[in-house]
Amino acid sequence: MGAGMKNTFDGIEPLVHKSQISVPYHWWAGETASRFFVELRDTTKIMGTRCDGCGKTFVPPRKTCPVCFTENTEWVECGPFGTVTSFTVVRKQQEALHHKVPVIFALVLLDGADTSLLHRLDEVSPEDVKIGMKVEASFNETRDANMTAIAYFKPAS
Amino acid sequence: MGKNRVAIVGTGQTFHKSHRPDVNGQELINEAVQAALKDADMKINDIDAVVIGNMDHFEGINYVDCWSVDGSGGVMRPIIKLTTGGTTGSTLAIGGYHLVGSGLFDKVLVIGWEKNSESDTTGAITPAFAPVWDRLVFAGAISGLAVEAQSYMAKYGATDKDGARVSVRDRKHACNNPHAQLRKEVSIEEVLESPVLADPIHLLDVCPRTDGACAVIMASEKYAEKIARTPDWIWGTANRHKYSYLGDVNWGELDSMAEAAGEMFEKCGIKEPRKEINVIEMYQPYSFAGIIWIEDMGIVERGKGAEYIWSGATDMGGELPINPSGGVIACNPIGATGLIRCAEAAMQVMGRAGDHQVPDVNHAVSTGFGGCMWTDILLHGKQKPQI
Amino acid sequence: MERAAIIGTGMTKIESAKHTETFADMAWEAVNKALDDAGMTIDDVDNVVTTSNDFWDGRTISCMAVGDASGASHKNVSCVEGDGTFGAFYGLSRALSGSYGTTLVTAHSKGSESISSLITNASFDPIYDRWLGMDMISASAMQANAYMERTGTTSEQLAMVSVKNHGNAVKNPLSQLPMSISVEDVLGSEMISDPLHKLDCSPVSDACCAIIIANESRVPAYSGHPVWIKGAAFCSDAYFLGDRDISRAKALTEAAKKAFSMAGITNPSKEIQVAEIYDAFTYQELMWLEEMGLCESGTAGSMLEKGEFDIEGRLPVNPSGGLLGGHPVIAAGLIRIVEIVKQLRKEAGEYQVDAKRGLAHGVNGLCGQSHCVWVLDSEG
Amino acid sequence: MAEKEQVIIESGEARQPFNYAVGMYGSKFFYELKNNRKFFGVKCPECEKVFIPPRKVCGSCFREMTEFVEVGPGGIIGSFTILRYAFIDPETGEQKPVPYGYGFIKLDGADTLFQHYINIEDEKNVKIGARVEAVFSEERKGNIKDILYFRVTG
Repeated sequence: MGAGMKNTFDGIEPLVHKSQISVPYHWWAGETASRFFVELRDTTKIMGTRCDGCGKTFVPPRKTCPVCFTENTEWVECGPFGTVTSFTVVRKQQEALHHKVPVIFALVLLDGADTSLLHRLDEVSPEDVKIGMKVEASFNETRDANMTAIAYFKPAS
Repeated sequence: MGKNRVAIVGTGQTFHKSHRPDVNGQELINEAVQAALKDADMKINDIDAVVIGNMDHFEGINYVDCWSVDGSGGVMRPIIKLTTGGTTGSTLAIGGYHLVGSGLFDKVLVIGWEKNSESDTTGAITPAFAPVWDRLVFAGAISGLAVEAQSYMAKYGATDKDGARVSVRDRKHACNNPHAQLRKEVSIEEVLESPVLADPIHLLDVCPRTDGACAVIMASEKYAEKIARTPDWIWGTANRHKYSYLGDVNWGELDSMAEAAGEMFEKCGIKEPRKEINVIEMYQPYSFAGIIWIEDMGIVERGKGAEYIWSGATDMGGELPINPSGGVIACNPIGATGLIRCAEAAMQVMGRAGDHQVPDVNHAVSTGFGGCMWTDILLHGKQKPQI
Repeated sequence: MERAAIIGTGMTKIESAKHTETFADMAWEAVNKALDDAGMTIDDVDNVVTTSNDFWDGRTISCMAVGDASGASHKNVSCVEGDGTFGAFYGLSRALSGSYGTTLVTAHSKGSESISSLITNASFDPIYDRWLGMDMISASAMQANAYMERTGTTSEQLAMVSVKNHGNAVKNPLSQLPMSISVEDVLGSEMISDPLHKLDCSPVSDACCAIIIANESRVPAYSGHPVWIKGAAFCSDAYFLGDRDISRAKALTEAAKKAFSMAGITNPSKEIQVAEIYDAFTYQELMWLEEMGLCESGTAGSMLEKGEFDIEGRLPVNPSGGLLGGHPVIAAGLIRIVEIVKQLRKEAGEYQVDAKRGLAHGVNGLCGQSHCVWVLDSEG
Repeated sequence: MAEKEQVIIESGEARQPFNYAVGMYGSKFFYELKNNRKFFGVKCPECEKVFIPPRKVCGSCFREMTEFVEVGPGGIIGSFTILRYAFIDPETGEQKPVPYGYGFIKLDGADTLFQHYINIEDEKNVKIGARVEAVFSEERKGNIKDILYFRVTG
């Protein structure tokens, strides 16, 4: 900035415009995810889909295999037991969090599945969580047709 | 012009609808991708790279290139996102052209998509403009377009009846396109009697809100003729995205179209576009644009747009059919819309447009519109371009 | 690949908050610096590619803010959304396609204007994952645990990355966070998300960066000192974290392999002499080095301890201070390219290393889903 | 029929707050507006166009602009429309009240148009070319809302 502009802006406070983008979304789950969520809500079964092409079982389920593009038509019950493949304990309260820290997030490889499910762990001290530990799904008493039907995963009984 | 020839060898679209509750975004994308692969008789493993785009705030998903891979075929493949607002679809087409033209990839899958039913379209498009200056009064795409129509009408004495004639044309054309969302003929009276959204624009002058996806496969010269019997060769592309504030716009004329079309026709050796072009798929989100922008494109003289439309020259069977697909007024999944124009132009050149085929297409033009009155334009041809 | 070179670079200083500057102001500064560096005027630029992100910028068509200030008003222009290395890749392809001889590529971001936890939370799938409330830091922390479990890499070794890069940043006048710190300082800093401490994480930053790419025919026309592009490639892994082995970066391995092959490199750990890589978190520097084949899997930590990645080491890594020294999202990868250009032109001042061939790297998405790798050479 | 249920995932309040830098050019504009009820544009040294809102770069000439020029406060309607459909205002997350007059004002001495509300109480006088003046807010805070709207003066 030249000296001339400095004079022009003498005494001018740099302003910041405080605003927001607030647009609510309603995402269609689609038939495949809808079936998964309705099963969770109504029967507490965690259903995956199996790809005929590569033989992999996906949880969450996929309409089409992401790798070989084969339509996945076979539904397979997975879990409710599984293994922690990784985790973190969030210690600092971040804006996106809905729970008070410490919050434990984990990837859980459900028995019978080839992909891990992202969820939260509870009923366990953060210090006791280990990669490889056995966990099981804990369902909410009253359930909606979405991922919150599973309250969290806890150490396997 | 490029030094490597590039052609479109396959296209695919969803059956566009106001809302698609049966599929999530990735699944919607996958429908178009699988249709394009089928059209080109290819498998996803034949694809070297993927280009994808949409407008982020319509679905509220950040890093869509990464998120999309379940449907777009980007798993263990190069995938890149381009986005420029309404022009996104045509920007993607131009992107595919350069990625293949560079020699870095031989077969590129280009995908545009939008699920406009998942948010408030106007609420999500308003943040396109400068937060400090433009957002207070701006009210989505229609307000800017209404201002353009007002300015043009004040200058050239056009009427809302002229606009209605364009809407009647596009809505009639759409009846022949199985992928179009709105397939119902309307009369001039019905357009004029429909509710006013923003003066002088009536409900039936404007595009709907759509869920849809489009995919186009582009290939290098080495592969193009092996994949498609009649590939659609891309002769050239141009665009202009100027202005940072809406108040800078020269309302009533689309400067970006004049500059981009002028550049493209010149570098491709097109001297008389009206005679040399056989069909145009124009990103025309509302009826008055059908009058104004063909003037900027150099099809007719300034102020003569309405007369040309009324002559029937742009109807199916006319001298220069515009929007045989029904265009944007019949269907507008925004991030896909510009790419649908490109795909439809390619279908015309390849002879694959079915019931809305224009006979003997040698050259087609497709365009994109968006942003701050921006234009993208592509020239398509049946013959190989000179390089 | 046909020959092309980077003939000019420019960037703003990286700062925690540029309150007085708009995106356009930052672009104007970076673009003019790049033009001066190349000995060009805006008329010599055939086309422009800007790189930005609508979420970070809080603007649905984020490129609209910078087009005019980047000289794109009367030119063909496009916009890549994602890291600047991807913007540069598209810019390169436009220069190689024969349509244009020169491409100006810019990338900008102002982390200071938004809340990064909310912005990165919006990268999670809205149907299955977003509601959990994760963000870039918690996802990366999960990856760090998986990587450390698989390779035996320790928290002390992670901390040493922070010590090295903040130390390097002291020598870089454009860096945001120059710091002389110890391993104890890092391990003693606030735990954000296990195993990542505050000083394991890169800061929130503002900056803009620009480069000019020319195809071979146009390189001699300008006074800038060209640095040649020998290889460039990108690749994406699966999206859902649970679909991947997040202790690995398969897509990076693939992208690097392709870039090395384009450059005729058969033994990358010997032939690459300097690397600027995407260390958004300390563990990433080590993990990316291994996964791109610059060292054996599981050995980066011990090589770091031996000083091999120091400025004076065998393979200097992030001599500029890396992202830990300043992390303007989107611009960050393009800055990596600029830093390698500086090194190969011997213009890196106090952090100059002895190198003729270097690697620059950028990332898109959560836990390194999508990577872009560049190999640059001082000779054509 | 479990398969037939169409599940919707609701975002709830999906608010992203931002602190947008106004920049020094804009800050000067709002300083003058707030304290002196004056409009300032900035003039390109090459094409001599006066731009409002003021910004550093003339895109067309790719030149830095340094000369501030007072424009307005009167002007004419360059173009306008009247918004009659409801939509969600992303700045509030709520429905924006309609109808309202949306104008592009050509302030005297400026070459680009300034966007703001136009009072439409007297709708038949709202037309392109009509003279207008700014109506200011009594309590001005240094932002675009310091102007309430423009009104037709004759």
